[in-house]
Amino acid sequence: MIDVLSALLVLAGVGFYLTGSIGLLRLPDLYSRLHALTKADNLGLGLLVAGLALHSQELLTVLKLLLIWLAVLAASAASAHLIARHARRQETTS
Amino acid sequence: MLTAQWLYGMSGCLIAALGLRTALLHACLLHRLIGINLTGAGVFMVLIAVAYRGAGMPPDPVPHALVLTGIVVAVSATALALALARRLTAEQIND
Amino acid sequence: MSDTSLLVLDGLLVISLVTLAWTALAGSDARRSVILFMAFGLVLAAAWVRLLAPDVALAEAAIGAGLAGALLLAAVREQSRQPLPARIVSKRSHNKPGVNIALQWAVSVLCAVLAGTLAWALAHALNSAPQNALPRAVSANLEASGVSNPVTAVLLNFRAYDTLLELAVLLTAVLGIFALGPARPGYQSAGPVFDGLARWLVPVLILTAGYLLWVGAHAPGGAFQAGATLAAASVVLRLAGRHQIGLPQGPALRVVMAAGVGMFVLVGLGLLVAGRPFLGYPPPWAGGLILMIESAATLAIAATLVLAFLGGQPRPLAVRVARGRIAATPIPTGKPVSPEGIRSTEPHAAEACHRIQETQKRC
Amino acid sequence: MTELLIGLVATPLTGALVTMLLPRFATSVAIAAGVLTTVAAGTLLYGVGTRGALGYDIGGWTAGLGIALRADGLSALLLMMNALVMLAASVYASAYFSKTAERARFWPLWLLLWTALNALLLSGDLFNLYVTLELLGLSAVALASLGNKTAAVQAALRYLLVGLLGSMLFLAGVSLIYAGYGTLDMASLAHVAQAGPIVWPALALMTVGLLLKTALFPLHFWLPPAHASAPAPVSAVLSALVVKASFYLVLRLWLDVFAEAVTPAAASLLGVLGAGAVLWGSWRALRAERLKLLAAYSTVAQLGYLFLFFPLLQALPPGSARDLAVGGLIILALTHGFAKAGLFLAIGIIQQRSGHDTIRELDGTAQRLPATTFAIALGGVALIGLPPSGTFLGKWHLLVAAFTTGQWWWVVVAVIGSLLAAAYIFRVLGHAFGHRAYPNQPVAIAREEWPALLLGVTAAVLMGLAGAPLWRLLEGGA
Repeated sequence: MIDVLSALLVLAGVGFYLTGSIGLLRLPDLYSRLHALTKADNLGLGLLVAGLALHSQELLTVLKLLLIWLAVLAASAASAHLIARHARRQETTS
Repeated sequence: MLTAQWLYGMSGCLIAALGLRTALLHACLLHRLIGINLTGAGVFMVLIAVAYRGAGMPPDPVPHALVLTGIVVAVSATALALALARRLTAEQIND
Repeated sequence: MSDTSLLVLDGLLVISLVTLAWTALAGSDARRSVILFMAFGLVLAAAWVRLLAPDVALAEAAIGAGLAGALLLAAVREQSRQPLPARIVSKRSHNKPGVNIALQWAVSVLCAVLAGTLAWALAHALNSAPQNALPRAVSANLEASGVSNPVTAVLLNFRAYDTLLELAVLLTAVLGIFALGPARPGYQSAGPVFDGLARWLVPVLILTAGYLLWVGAHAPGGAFQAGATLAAASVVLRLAGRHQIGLPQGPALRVVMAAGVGMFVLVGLGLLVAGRPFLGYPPPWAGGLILMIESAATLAIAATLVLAFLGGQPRPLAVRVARGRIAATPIPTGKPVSPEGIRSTEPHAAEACHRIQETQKRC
Repeated sequence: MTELLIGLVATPLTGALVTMLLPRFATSVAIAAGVLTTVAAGTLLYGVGTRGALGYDIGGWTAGLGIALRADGLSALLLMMNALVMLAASVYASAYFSKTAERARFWPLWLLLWTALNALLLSGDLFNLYVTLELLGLSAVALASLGNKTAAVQAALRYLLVGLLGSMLFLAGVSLIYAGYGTLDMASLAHVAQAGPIVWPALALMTVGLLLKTALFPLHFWLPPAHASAPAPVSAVLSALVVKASFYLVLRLWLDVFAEAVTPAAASLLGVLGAGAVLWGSWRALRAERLKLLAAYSTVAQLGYLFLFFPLLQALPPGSARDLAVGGLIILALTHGFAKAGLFLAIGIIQQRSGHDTIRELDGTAQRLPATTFAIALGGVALIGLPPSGTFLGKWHLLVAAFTTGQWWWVVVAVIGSLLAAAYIFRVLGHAFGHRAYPNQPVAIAREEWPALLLGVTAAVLMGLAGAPLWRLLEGGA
């Protein structure tokens, strides 16, 4: 039962990754690409982490996985912000 | 011979040669430095591939230590090269 | 998991590595190339985890991709901000195109031959039975080395002399950078979001560095990974626009820079005086001595990597009391950098590349 | 006794740290460290002479698992030359760098360079050699850029890139050796390495990397600008010692470790490149307009002579004739070290006194700086190979070996090279001995002129007399 749930979560995560990557390639401008990338990757990684956490035996591993997710969440939010801000500055100055 | 050793080792050779080509030919210093760093990375891949003994077997730790040393040496050299380039640009703008 | 079931992963990793290397090297946009180079470093780290080399993977991610990438990116950024003297731009390379094409072909053929020979020799080496004498000797002597992580044992005991000289290389690079001029001017504050991240990230990085140093004795980690993580904390502070990034000042800075090599030499010579071989730790003390050397080395590595990122000797700080709390700002030396200068439009990064090319002339 | 081996690395390294921490006493600390290192090198030479080759296992681990330091006749002689040249150049540099800030930058890097040279000559481990090569390369580049003029920085950058490529190729070769043989210890490799599909490519890669660093024609393009734009004491050791260090490694790999795998064709290729270096380097030296550039191109040529020995040594069967030729090769390398260092120091004096080093405008130098001019002349005697210089002995044995093996064409190259050397040296002296009268003062600036003079005398006279003990040492120590 848990195995099936875990597999479903991982698959869903991978699906989000796939969507994000397609968005990165297909969307027209920087902002929408950024949107696709961060949202999908955060959710994708979250689902992946959840799936793997269900699969793991130890609490410590679960905590480590959670930490990874939080770190990536913070980093991707901050870098998305920086990239978007930089792009907007370039638009306003030029 | 393990397939993994073969795969990573051979692509290491390829990456080293690609890096060397850019290091010799590219006009831009930054590309040359990236080329030299990738040459190093290719050689390191060869070493790590040689150290691999198969899944579940402990790998040879000596090449791992060598590559660690090599990574630090490479970043030192890159930093010095960038500082020289910075100085050079400053000189040429002052002239 | 068996090797065959990992074959798909292997194939994906190898294909991405070669593609990333190729795209990083092709093209003339320097910023793009640097970012691709960093991506290559991260995928390489993943490949090394796959090949059971987690120590190396940590170092590659932190130093090879992280700090080397930060160094290169800082260079790109600076180059694209320099005012453009007309003379340099007009002086484009005037090599004859025919000669250039011949040279390109010759070098390409040479590199292809090199790749072929290397691969051919490697195939021969991999085809013969693996050489296991040395790894066996390492595990036979692991007990006496003072640590249980074989990579740390090789780095800090069996081949400690290599590591000593490697720290000397790092020191040499920074001394050379110091001789070339002052550090580059600092950055503006990068806004509240990054500031918040820095506030959260820096303590985590420092904690991680301490953990990596400690855990290196029996698990992946060690002085280099810890030093690089500590350096990353300083770099994050610097990028967030802080003036104080944890580096000591003046003579204290020199002491920290020399600490790695110094501790190594002190321990080595001390053992020599005590009648042991140079760096021949007595087994019961080995663990403690290694941790001592590694602690000093971590600080020295962190300091030297940060200084390499700053690109020179940091400007002296003037401490002044502002709004009831102590604030430190660099004493302006030379031309002050106006915020306008920093915020001005950035020319395309490819242009930065050409400018470095000109400064380098035909080399 | 064997502790001397690690002492030769630890002393300059400790000196470097102390000069860095106490910049105010940097000069005295550096000279003290230099004297200590020289004494250690002398003692080691004596020890190798009396006891034969010495070894030291660092950390007490057996070579292979650990790293071993080794010193035989060849490395002990080169260590001694390093020490003497570095010490003379240190005394010179203590006068050359006058500002405290300059000294604080110079001495730590200088002692790190000395550490690297000693570590390289003593190392018995292939990967450790890679680290020492990088230490040597980075410290040499940092010192070369101290000239701080655009030309110096530019030359230093190119020097760094070339050096990095060289070390990368060397490391690629080392990786192949480790993949094939599972050891990095050179002494054990000498027993197990066999000619074949692993050793050939590995040796080729390592050799190309080292030749790039040794600046063998046509890979010499980076050397003249780097050596000609560095500060004088730095130029002296770059030309005299640093390129010699990578040459020593080529010699070690080809004659010792992988001697089995060397084929006559490969040795002849090195000989041909050497001949190219002799002719091209000498010609460019003759055409040079600046003294430092002349000295740098002369280095390219003199390095070429060393490579002429490779085809001869390959053809000679082991025995006394071959030993004599090896001795000739080493005496040539040593003499060039002393002569070129003396020459560069003397040129530095001229450059500082008259503000330039243009050969056409040297008129009257002999009257103003007689001791300096004499040092140039002594260096010139050694570069041309007139008796009683060591070069004369070395070239004599080159000729003997060439005739013994019937490869007379190398003689033609050596003779043309010597004639060209005579021409470029006499061109300088001709300009220096102008007819203008100046107040006569034999040695004007003791701290700078004596080192140059002593190095010149060593090269032109002492090395010629040192022949017999030197051969004995090589036979005993090898």
